[in-house]
Amino acid sequence: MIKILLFAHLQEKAGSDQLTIDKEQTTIRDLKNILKETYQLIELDQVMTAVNEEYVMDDEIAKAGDTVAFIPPVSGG
Amino acid sequence: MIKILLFAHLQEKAGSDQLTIDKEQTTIRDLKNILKETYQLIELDQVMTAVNEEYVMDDEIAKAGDTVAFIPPVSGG
Amino acid sequence: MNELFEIVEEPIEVEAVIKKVERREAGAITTFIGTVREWTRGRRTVYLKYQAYVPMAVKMLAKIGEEINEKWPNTEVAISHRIGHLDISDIAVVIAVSSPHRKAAYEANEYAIERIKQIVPIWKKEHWEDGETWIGDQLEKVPYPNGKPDVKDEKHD
Amino acid sequence: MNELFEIVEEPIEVEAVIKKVERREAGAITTFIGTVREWTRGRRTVYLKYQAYVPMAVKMLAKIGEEINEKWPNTEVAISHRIGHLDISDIAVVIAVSSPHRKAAYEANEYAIERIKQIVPIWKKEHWEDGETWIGDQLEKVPYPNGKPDVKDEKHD
Repeated sequence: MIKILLFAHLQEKAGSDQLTIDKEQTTIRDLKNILKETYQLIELDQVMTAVNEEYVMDDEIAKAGDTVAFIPPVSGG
Repeated sequence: MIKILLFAHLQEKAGSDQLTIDKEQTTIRDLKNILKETYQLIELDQVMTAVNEEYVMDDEIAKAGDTVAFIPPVSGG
Repeated sequence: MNELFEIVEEPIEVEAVIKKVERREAGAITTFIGTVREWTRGRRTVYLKYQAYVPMAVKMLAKIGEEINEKWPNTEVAISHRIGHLDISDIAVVIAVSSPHRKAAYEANEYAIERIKQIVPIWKKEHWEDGETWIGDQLEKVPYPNGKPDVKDEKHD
Repeated sequence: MNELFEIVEEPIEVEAVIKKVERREAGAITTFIGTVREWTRGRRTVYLKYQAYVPMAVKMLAKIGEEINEKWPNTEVAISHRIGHLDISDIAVVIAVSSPHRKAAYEANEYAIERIKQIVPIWKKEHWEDGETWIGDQLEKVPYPNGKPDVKDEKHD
């Protein structure tokens, strides 16, 4: 199982701040495609991704037990 | 009478923070020369001058009733 | 001593953040205080909500501190960012940098706020008189062409 | 409200200076805190004494505020400088600048400290372990070739 965290408008659109995907491993790209289909989260094309609190590229692999966070453009400060 | 204010090392060298010169008017240049002779304040060559709290040039004139301050290079902040 | 890098829900005390960077060898401390502004491009903000991915945000703030120590040796940095509901004039962020000399203290401080707006997972939701919006990408760059921002020296582990 | 520009003999409260520039339209406040540093070029300071030509110093601080308002419209500036005996880590000067946007707040703040070191009649006497010196000309410029520093728009009256 891979844990997914959603923030800001992604969270509101999905209606949840947390999802789980039952997979042993997947690239971030594939994971985004799954979520785009299942939750209509087209915004995922324009977000960054963190695996276990570190930014990664779309071709990185997430494994069961990892926490994947989708990070929309940030606006702190 | 023209009132003279001295600061920092000038004050210590002259042994006073304040002097008066009994003149109706004088250029700053002449005033500096008088003080250089009378008090051996050769440092006056390298100080700024303010008349009534505004910086002035050496050819400016100070009149009786004015306050002339000699301002060594500043070091606040 | 408190943590140098923190995400908090309570009001930030500026003096407390400054205290964290005071040192006998520092002659200069700069602080940046980001407050909630009432007007943005002619539109009136009523209040804001900040959300954060807290553990990662703390980590990214600490990373900014490391970057600064590398670029400006002998500086000390503390950053507190508040989340939750903030009213006009409330303090959202305080950055304090101490350094023996002032130039580094200014430069490092400005660098910190720029980096916060690039890599720290915090989001602002503006509540206007006539609606609300999640604010993204305040630096007005194109959406990360590489899928990730410019983050150096970082590994996925 | 207290004066925006002041020379004081008591310790400076940073928060009090910040308060003077807080405004609903300001999104950014920068502060510069100048403290007494223990070591300067390998020499140890024990304490300092600052002397000022107080009325003129206040006037010159206010002048710096005016210059800033001209260069960076819609900023608010407050400056407090302490004089008398200061120990290591004591605060000598606090400059606070508020502005709708951060860039101006940083630039105007740095401008203020540079100008203080040029035109404000305050002198520092360093007391070292092995002696004492009046410090002059920290910007290491040549002694004013015109007999006066670069002061604009000013008349003798």
